[in-house]
Amino acid sequence: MSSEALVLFFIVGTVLVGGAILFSWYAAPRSYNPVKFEPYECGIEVNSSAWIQFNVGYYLFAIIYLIFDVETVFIFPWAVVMKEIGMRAFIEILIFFFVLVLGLIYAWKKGALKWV
Amino acid sequence: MNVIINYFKDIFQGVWSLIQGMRVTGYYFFHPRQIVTQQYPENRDKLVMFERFKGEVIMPHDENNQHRCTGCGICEINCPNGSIEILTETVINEEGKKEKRIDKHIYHLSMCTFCGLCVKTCPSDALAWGNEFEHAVYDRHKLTKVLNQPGSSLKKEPKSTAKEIKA
Amino acid sequence: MEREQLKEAIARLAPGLEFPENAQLTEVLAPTAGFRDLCKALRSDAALQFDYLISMTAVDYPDHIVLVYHLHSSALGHTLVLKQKLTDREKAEADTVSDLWLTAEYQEREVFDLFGVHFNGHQDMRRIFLEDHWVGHPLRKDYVDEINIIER
Amino acid sequence: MSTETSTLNLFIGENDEYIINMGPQHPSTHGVLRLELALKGELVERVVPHVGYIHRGIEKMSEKLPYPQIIHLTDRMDYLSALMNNEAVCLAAESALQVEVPERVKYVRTILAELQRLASHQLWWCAFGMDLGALTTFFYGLRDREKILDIFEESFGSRLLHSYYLPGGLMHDIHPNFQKRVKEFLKYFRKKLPEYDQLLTGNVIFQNRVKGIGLLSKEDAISYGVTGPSGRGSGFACDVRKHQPYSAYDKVEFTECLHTDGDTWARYKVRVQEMWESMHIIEQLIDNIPEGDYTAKMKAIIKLPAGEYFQRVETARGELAVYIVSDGNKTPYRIHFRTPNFSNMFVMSKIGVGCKIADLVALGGSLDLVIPDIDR
Amino acid sequence: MRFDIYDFTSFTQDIDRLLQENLTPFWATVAELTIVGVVILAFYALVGLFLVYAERKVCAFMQNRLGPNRVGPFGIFQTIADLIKLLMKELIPIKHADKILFNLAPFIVIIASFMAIAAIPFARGLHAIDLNIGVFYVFAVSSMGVIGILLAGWSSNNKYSLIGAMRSGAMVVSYELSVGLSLLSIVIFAGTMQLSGIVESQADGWWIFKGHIPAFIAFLLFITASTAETNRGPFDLAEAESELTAGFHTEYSGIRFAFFFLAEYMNMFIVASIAVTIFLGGWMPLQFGGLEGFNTVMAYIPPLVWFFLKVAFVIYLMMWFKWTFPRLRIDQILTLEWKYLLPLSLINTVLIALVVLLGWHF
Repeated sequence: MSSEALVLFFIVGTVLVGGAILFSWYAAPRSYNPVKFEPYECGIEVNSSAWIQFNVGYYLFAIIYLIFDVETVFIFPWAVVMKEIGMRAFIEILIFFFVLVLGLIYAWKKGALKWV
Repeated sequence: MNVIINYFKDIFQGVWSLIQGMRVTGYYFFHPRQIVTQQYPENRDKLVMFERFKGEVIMPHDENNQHRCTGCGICEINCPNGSIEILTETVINEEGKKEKRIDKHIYHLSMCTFCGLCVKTCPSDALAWGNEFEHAVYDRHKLTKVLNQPGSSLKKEPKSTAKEIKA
Repeated sequence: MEREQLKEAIARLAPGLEFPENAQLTEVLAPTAGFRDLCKALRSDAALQFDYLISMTAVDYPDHIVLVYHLHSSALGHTLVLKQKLTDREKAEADTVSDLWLTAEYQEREVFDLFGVHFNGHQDMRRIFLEDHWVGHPLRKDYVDEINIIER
Repeated sequence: MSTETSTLNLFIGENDEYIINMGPQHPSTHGVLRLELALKGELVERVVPHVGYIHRGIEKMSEKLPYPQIIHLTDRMDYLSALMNNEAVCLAAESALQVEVPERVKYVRTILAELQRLASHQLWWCAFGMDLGALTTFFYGLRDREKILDIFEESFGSRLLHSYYLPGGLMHDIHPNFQKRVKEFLKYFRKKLPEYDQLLTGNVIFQNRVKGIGLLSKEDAISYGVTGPSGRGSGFACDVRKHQPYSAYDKVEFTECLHTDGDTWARYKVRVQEMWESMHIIEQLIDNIPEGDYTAKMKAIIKLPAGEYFQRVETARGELAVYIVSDGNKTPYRIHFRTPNFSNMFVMSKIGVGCKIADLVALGGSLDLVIPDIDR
Repeated sequence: MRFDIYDFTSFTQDIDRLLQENLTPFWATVAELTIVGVVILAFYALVGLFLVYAERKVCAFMQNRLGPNRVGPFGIFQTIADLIKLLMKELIPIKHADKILFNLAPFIVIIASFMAIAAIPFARGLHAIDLNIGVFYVFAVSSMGVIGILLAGWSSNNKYSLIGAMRSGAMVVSYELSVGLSLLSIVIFAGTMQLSGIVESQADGWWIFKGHIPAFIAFLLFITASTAETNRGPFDLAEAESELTAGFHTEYSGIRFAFFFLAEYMNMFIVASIAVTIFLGGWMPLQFGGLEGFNTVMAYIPPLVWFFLKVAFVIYLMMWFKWTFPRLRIDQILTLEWKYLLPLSLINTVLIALVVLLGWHF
């Protein structure tokens, strides 16, 4: 099948989840108790929203990841033709990797790879 | 250079330690004979509790429906949480004398902590431990039990015998 | 250290200390005034070094409350029972030792919770076990709870 | 100082901190302990423990009970070292009455205490592994603990809450099979304990998770009164068995396991080492249990002479001290239990600061808390 | 209609022709899609149910216990019973939750796994879509599920969930790289990104054997990194039950929770399938040079059996990890990736390029 059939998979997934949830919505018993709808926090009444500023702590990782991920995308086409081109491709990728690794070492030494 | 050697050494040692752990779980995976699970309701017939198992307090009766409880109330005093109540009645015996006799030895299993002081302190060895452990009931009032069976009477015997049994 | 030596060493630290006889361990009854200074000295004195507060509790008597501190020296291995008598049962107050022995912070909270002894200088004087709105102090002898305490 | 200005009692949500409640219904607090955490991302900035969810007033209840009946309440403090708790009250009463208990009782008490310690450490080991996410440890630990519980069950009919001791001795004699079964168990467990090491101790992930976490200095350990394996991990020589021997501990050879690092790893090592030591102690005693009575001659109603009595006992988690004030009656005037977990737990508010949530779980696991023991 | 269990190309073509002949082109397409949809749905459910059962049994045996054994013989219907139970459970609407995102999250995780399955070749000619950039596509789609997890955690209005979601975010920004680089190393060998092409290139031997040690290292890296991608095993700190009660799906109940659960197992299956396709020769039988008799016997085993046996092996490996190791901490996860796996992957890629260049592989 052609790649348009991906839509089919999308639809099948949606139908599976939607259908099951609908079925459950009708089939499952329901009872009302105001306490039940509270978010769970180990049985203690929740006093503050969960949506306040939150220190995710891996911001720098995310940035480095972004760089590397884009590089990976560049490497993929190279990988396909590596066999055909041979030596030249190898040297080119060595240079490419050298720059990449240099960046990684720089980040490492700068302490960017340290969880804060 | 040392840094690089140590770096790879770390990796190999780490992976080796992981393999050590996987060996243990892998060993048990391929040795299902070592499984220790007891399939409880199925193995009821084979399931024998230890003779000293503290399941519940019982009052042994002999074949003549006789027990040894005199109704002295020592177990009631010695129970830390009041799970034993003793109701006595006064009856006139064959000799025409008034005699205090046990009417009901009430045992609240729901309050019992299985400390064993009643069994230990009973002067006439009327109480013992039963091996029953399936106590679950739907109504908690069923956990209140009368230990002396209906129509039972006190076993008359010289005190020395009771001591012998205990020893 | 022998009992007598210990008594001598402690008697040097502060005046007005009583040493009850016939006690299982070396016992000192200290006056309420200057109790904290005595504790400080007991902790820092080179010959005593009571650095480990095993237990701190109170005993409620009909007309007074006694605070009991069991002290131990981890280096020298001797034990001491230190006591102070709070005569005002209704408004019992004592000095805190929670900065000398950090464990006292919580033991004092327990005593506050269950005996109602307020510790001056304690940084977090709250009930520890019971709820904040609980009325009364359960371990006192005159505490009444008709529902849960059943007299036999 | 009033509560408003206190640094510890900040209200939830104040200062835009991420306040999260860990417990009372949380899988890794091993009971109903509530830790109020202030987080900054994953980092814990403040730990405020709240206890008392299962406060039962054992001390108040005990004031109304005769001494033999108090013993069954002590079971329910630290339920994993029930026998040692029983022993503490018994020893206090015996020293007050100046009763000399038979040698047999001393030996049996020591062996049982060590078995109980083994069982407790096994449960700690498997729960600790589970705290760190290695669920398999849980089943291996429980599997081996079952053997000890079987020994207990055969001898005195109960597996967890024993109430086996009475002032003056034991409630009844040990089972004739006792020695045989203990020896069988030791043989079995000596083979299984190295497996524990393979599975968890040597594991590189595990070591990274526990090393350098929750540093507790010796001074803090003493000042906070952190005893037992947790205190010994910090180098605080607090083993009552060694320093104030009771029962038959003066007759056996054993080393007090001390580590000076004070981190979670040190506490772990102390406990694993203690398992070996416990086995060593039992092996010295098990063949030499003297014949004799299982209890000293006691009066029917035990009345302690007026006075104050203090008895320290080493439980699996640390030092349990019983303080009894008697006025000569058959019930104590006041009884106080200095329980090990009470002091061990509150140190979390100090050493938990600055570690991550996952570390806090590891740290709590390494302190080996039993919550009923804190609340009493 | 012929049916050759060694080559499904003719089988699918036959069905296609049959439909085209009997129906109008539009309805033929509709019928075709319906058939494929139903087959996929059935397959998906079957794999999910089996994997849940398998995991329970495997972990039970490792832990010295029996595992489910009450519903049906050896408890094989346990997961079906669980599914019915979960279907009949109440869907609890959480107060103050972000309703739309909260409901959307299970859709995303399930759809992401469906999309990934589309590209996997199960046997010759038996695949939904044979993309020419298959590796790249799988690499892209398999990381989409994390968005669902992030949404679930964020929308629940629960602090544990949020922390769990953030953790899974941290993981996906790291392990994606190692997955990519280790897949890439085989692309260098095969010279194509088409998944079926990669399998065909392994007819004379699997890449894990042909590629010497670098390919084996790449396999290990892939297994490690993809275990992390699927939030499993020692990397399950997005749901870390001992720390965050249940992490990102704390607030999900009933069938909604079941979908997260299912997605985890399906992701495991997908990851294992990719590992099998790329490293372990897909549907290709085990072949050794020189052992003619052995090779013939092996070649007689149908490719579907080969494929699923290999997948089962890889999944068993992942379960083995999960039930042996303690969980890593968040900073250790990142350290492991950035200081160990990533440099190793880079070095390994260069090594493989070198091996290819010098023609050292078979």
